[in-house]
Amino acid sequence: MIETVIRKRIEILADTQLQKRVTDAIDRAGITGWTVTPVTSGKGRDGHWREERVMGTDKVFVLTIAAEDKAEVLAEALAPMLTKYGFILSMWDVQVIRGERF
Amino acid sequence: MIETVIRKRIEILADTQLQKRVTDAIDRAGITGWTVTPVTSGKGRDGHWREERVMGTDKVFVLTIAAEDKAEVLAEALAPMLTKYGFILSMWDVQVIRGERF
Amino acid sequence: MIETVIRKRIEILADTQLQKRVTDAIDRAGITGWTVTPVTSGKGRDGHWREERVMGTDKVFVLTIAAEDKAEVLAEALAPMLTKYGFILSMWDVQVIRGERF
Amino acid sequence: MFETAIQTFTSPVVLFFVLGLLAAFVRSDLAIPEAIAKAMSLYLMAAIGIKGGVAVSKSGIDGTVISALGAGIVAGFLLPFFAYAVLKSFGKLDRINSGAVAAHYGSISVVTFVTAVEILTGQAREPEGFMVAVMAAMEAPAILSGLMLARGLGNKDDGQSMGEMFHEVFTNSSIVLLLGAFVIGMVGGEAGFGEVQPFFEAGFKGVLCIFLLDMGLIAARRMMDARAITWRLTLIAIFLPLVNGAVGTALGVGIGLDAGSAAALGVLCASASYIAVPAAMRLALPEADPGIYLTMSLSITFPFNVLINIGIISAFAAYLTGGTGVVP
Amino acid sequence: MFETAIQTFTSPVVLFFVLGLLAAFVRSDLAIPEAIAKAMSLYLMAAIGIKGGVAVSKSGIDGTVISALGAGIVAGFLLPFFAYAVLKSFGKLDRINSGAVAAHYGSISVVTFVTAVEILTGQAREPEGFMVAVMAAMEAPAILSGLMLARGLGNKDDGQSMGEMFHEVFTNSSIVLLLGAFVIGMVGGEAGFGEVQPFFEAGFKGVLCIFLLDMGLIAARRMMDARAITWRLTLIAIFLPLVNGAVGTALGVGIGLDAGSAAALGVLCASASYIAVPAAMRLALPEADPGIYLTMSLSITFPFNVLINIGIISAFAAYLTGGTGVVP
Amino acid sequence: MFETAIQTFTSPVVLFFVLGLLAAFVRSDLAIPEAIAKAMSLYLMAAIGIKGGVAVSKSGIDGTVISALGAGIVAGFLLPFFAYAVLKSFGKLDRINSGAVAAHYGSISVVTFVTAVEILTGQAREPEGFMVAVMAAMEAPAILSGLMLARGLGNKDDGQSMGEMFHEVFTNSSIVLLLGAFVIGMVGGEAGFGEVQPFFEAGFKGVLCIFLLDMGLIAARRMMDARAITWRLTLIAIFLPLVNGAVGTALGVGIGLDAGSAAALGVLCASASYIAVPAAMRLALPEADPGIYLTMSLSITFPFNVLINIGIISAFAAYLTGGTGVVP
Ligand SMILES: Nc1ncnc2c1ncn2[C@@H]1O[C@H](COP(=O)(O)O)[C@@H](O)[C@H]1O
Ligand SMILES: Nc1ncnc2c1ncn2[C@@H]1O[C@H](COP(=O)(O)O)[C@@H](O)[C@H]1O
Ligand SMILES: Nc1ncnc2c1ncn2[C@@H]1O[C@H](COP(=O)(O)O)[C@@H](O)[C@H]1O
Ligand code: NA
Ligand code: NA
Ligand code: NA
Repeated sequence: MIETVIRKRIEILADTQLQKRVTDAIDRAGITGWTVTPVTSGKGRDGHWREERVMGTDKVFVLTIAAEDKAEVLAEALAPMLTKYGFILSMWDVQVIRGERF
Repeated sequence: MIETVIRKRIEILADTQLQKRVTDAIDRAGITGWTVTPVTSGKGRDGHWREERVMGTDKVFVLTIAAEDKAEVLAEALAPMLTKYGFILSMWDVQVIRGERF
Repeated sequence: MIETVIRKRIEILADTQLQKRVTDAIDRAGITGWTVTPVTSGKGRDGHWREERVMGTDKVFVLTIAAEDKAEVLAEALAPMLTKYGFILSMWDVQVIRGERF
Repeated sequence: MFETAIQTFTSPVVLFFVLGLLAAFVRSDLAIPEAIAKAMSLYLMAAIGIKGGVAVSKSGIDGTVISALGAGIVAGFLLPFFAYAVLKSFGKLDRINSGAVAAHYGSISVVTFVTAVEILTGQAREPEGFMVAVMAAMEAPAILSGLMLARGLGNKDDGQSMGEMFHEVFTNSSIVLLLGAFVIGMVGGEAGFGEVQPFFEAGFKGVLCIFLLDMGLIAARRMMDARAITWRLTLIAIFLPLVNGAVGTALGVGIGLDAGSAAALGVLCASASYIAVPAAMRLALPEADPGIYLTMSLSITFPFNVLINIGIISAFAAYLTGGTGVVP
Repeated sequence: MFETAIQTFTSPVVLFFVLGLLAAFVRSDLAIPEAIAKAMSLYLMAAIGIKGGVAVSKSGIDGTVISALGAGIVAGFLLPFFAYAVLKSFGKLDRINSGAVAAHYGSISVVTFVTAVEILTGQAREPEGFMVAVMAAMEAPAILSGLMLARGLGNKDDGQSMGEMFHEVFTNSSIVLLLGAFVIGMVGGEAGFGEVQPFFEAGFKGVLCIFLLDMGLIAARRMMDARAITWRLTLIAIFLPLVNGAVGTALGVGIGLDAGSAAALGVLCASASYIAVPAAMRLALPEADPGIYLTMSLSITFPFNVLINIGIISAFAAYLTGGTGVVP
Repeated sequence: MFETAIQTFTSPVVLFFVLGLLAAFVRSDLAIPEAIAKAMSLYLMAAIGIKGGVAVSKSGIDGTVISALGAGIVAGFLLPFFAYAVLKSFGKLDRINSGAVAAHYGSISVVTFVTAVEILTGQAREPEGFMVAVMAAMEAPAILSGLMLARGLGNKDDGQSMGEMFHEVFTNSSIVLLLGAFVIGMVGGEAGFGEVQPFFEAGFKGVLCIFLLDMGLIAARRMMDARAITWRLTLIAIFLPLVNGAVGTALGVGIGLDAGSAAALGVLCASASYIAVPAAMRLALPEADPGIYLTMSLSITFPFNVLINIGIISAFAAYLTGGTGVVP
């Protein structure tokens, strides 16, 4: 059986325009990498959004896998943005192979 | 250390054409919001699909974060669609910051 | 309350060009299906990539839900590719409805 | 017949379709981005709508137009009943899938129509402009009869009422765009159209080439992946366009259309939708299997129509109207 | 006035916009893929930039050009102060949102401008080519004054310095593309432009049609979903373009522009940005609510300008310059 | 030389490339959606393929065509051996990466070729139409020799046989589209091409402008992010196109081509692939680092060729054929 280790997977829903603030925070937390995936539309307390790419008010998912301690640092760093910019952050434990990468 | 709370993250793979039935169910379950992300292709018991956007038979992921009780309500509401329309639903526990939002 | 069962959800970040090697491995592991979602950009030890669709060096997420034993087989089969091609694999437990499908 | 086939196979539009089929068969990774394919289909619908509207704004609406529209609507509504019977008995499909497939064959394929217009024009049999209006009018009726066949009339499945169903069918993006562009073409007329002519007319054939390249790729790939398709269904996917095409052509000649327009009506009856109706079925009849209806309409009937049946229908229309079946 | 309205409503460009509005109102699922919409907006900016650059390369830069540029920049910088006052007092918005909305109304909408040029040209009042340079020059100043109003001058929120703010505003993709294409047009001149003319000029109106179809869809959908919009804000979104349009037109006539160019300046002042500024606000003022500024600029002011206000401004410019307000 | 440089830098195509470079250097957020960029690259390949096919259908295939094809194939196959030696010794790359980079430099860049044709045509040295066929023929051989160099001939890594490798190389989407469109152009000839001319020819230069804008953005961003690039590799990325360009031009003159066509062969040898080969390498040689081969071919060699080397090669071809190096 292949050996796996436990890491945190963190996903942040952020404005495309503000993506760099999130990835900069990831870099500063000393995490090795991140991946951005597209988002089509959504609904929240501020209503429904979609088709906002032309207006530059669309969103993306930024996801990163990190050891628990670094994940903590990142969550701490992002917390103010969550409130201020309306980002959403969720994280959970995942098993990864080649744990030394993260 | 920043305070997190546990919520359910629910992801539903649904037909683009039927997306509204899923999001209506989320709204009816009293959940604050949802996010839709694109899907490129897939394979299941009914075979391989891809490049189906022109034909309107493509799929999307709808994901929502909710407290456990509302997640239960939603899963209950979606169960018939899973069988009938071939949707796929998975859910798991995640930590979120600003738990009062969900 | 609706009945759910526990399955593994496995996500592999792979090169678009090599997607077929991943999905072939999934098929060979006897798993019923998989779903591919797009990826926009990312950063890792090898630097930052984005806008690489024209060059054919972009990436995708392949995700699949499977019973634990098959997930093990798959992880085992993919492990060499992780190192050699720089794929990333993470997996975690999820609750699903209609567990007999997976 | 033979010259017609040659003409078909030297049209760049058809050649690109064949290139798509071949590329998929040799398992090339050639693919058109989905957003582009979608945009091309919208472009083709807007362009063809405008063109038809401008044509009608010039010719006006007379008795021939009205009888062609009537014939199209009636044919669109009734053809699914025949298709349903064949699919259920010979094809051994269940009620739901028979109704879904029948809706596809009663409705029309914009791209098949457009390709036929290219080919017919190349044979000096250009259909009248109002045939675009007939095409638009034929999109929806078959969806309604197909749904009725699949679900029964009173059946309020999913809490979906008849009203909702009508709403969904008539606000379908294809129908809205085709009719909207048609009306814009009529309102703007030739003068208004002049301004946008370079975009909607000059680019038309080139876009059609690339779109058919993509449809060739998709049709062939779907064919190679097909699981749910039996030899019975394959036969039906060739038999229905032959029969519907002959019926439609005869109907067109019967109501007094010229050879080109009668052939166009034949092609509309022969063609099976693979853009508007699959989307509508996914919404209104999600239990039906796209693996059946898309593969039949897109992977079998569509290539058959483009490569062979348009030629047959054209020759048949020429024969019925006393022509020779080849270019004069 | 009446003839002007008729002209507006038979322009295919406007008709496609109306089609988009109607399709959204009947809840059709018609949608243009986002990648395509984004590409169309880039195309329109590149094309308009080149066109303006070529025009200026022909006409040269004289006193009129310089005073028009000056008038545009000053207007762009000052209009937000008035808008801010109205939004804060009558509109009851907070400081941040008032500043964000004010930036939109001070800046310009490329598509409104382009549509106005189409309509004015149809009325034999084509604005001078250098008005494109004025448009480009008016994009940024309002963003700066809006940000100053919202955050105060010295405020280094988010650790973002004034320098960073300037950098972000002036490297905004719209501004870079518009100015870059303008310079390319000036450098290449008519000769160089000839080579790319079929792409950037012949296709222009058609692309504009499809883009306006999409904007109609998006504006109407956003309107129907709107939550944060009060009747006060709705009124302001009609009042500001009326006032700014009149001010801009009078300013244009005052500095000696012809009727068409003065009307174009009026339209620039009247128009509210919904491409460059929302993106800039999301970056520089993320606390402001897009549900307010986008709905006001895109769903109310934009349709009001396209459907009504361009006609009013054109008539006003004709009146001020002694014309008749209708086509000669 | 000097006039040539001026001509290069007033071509709108090159100006858009420079705009892209500059926009990325000032860290603008300007970006073309990826689906659009992909579609543009497919469009350019289809258009150039058709154009070449039509040209050959007119000129026929004679001895010159055959020797040009032969020279191209041989050069494409052999150039990687020289590149490999330089990369391994002076560049200090390992075997895998040396082979991968060598494949890029042996193969060709469609966009560099097309830009060269624009510039050469502007200098009244339009290359012959059959050079497109030479280009298509030069895409694959270098991939094969590069793979052989990287992996050795018999090596069945990943369980991938030589047969699979050949299949992957020859069903590569670029090759299939380029050759397919070439054959369509030959079959359709001038008559068939007339129908799609507005789309594939009139729009060509405009699309090329926007595509080069995007390539400028991507090349410069990749350059600024580059990590794996040493000064040695930077030198090689300028040295190889100089040497390969001179060799190819001399070869072209040697087999009797006119100055324009010889220059085109020089440009083909000088250019490094950044569309077909990276995709092929990702598939067949996933251990090689795209950070090396893409940065070298796209961020260094491509701008060097477009901005400087095409001019040098053109002057060299003119010199060898007894011309003056400037426009007559
Ligand atoms: N810690 C991480 N979390 C999420 N994605 C990552 C992480 N590290 C790397 N990646 C992704 O994997 C790709 C390849 O990583 P690498 O092989 O380290 O260059 C990157 O470009 C990212 O898209
Ligand atoms: N409960 C939720 N689950 C998933 N996504 C959400 C949820 N609430 C909000 N979102 C997403 O976050 C965006 C902003 O939310 P809000 O700030 O509440 O308007 C929404 O448009 C959705 O895309
Ligand atoms: N085990 C699985 N894991 C992930 N996605 C799946 C799985 N099975 C099916 N799917 C997705 O669900 C779609 C429909 O599945 P099916 O109804 O089995 O044909 C497929 O096309 C896949 O996109
Ligand atoms: Na039909
Ligand atoms: Na304004
Ligand atoms: Na080369």
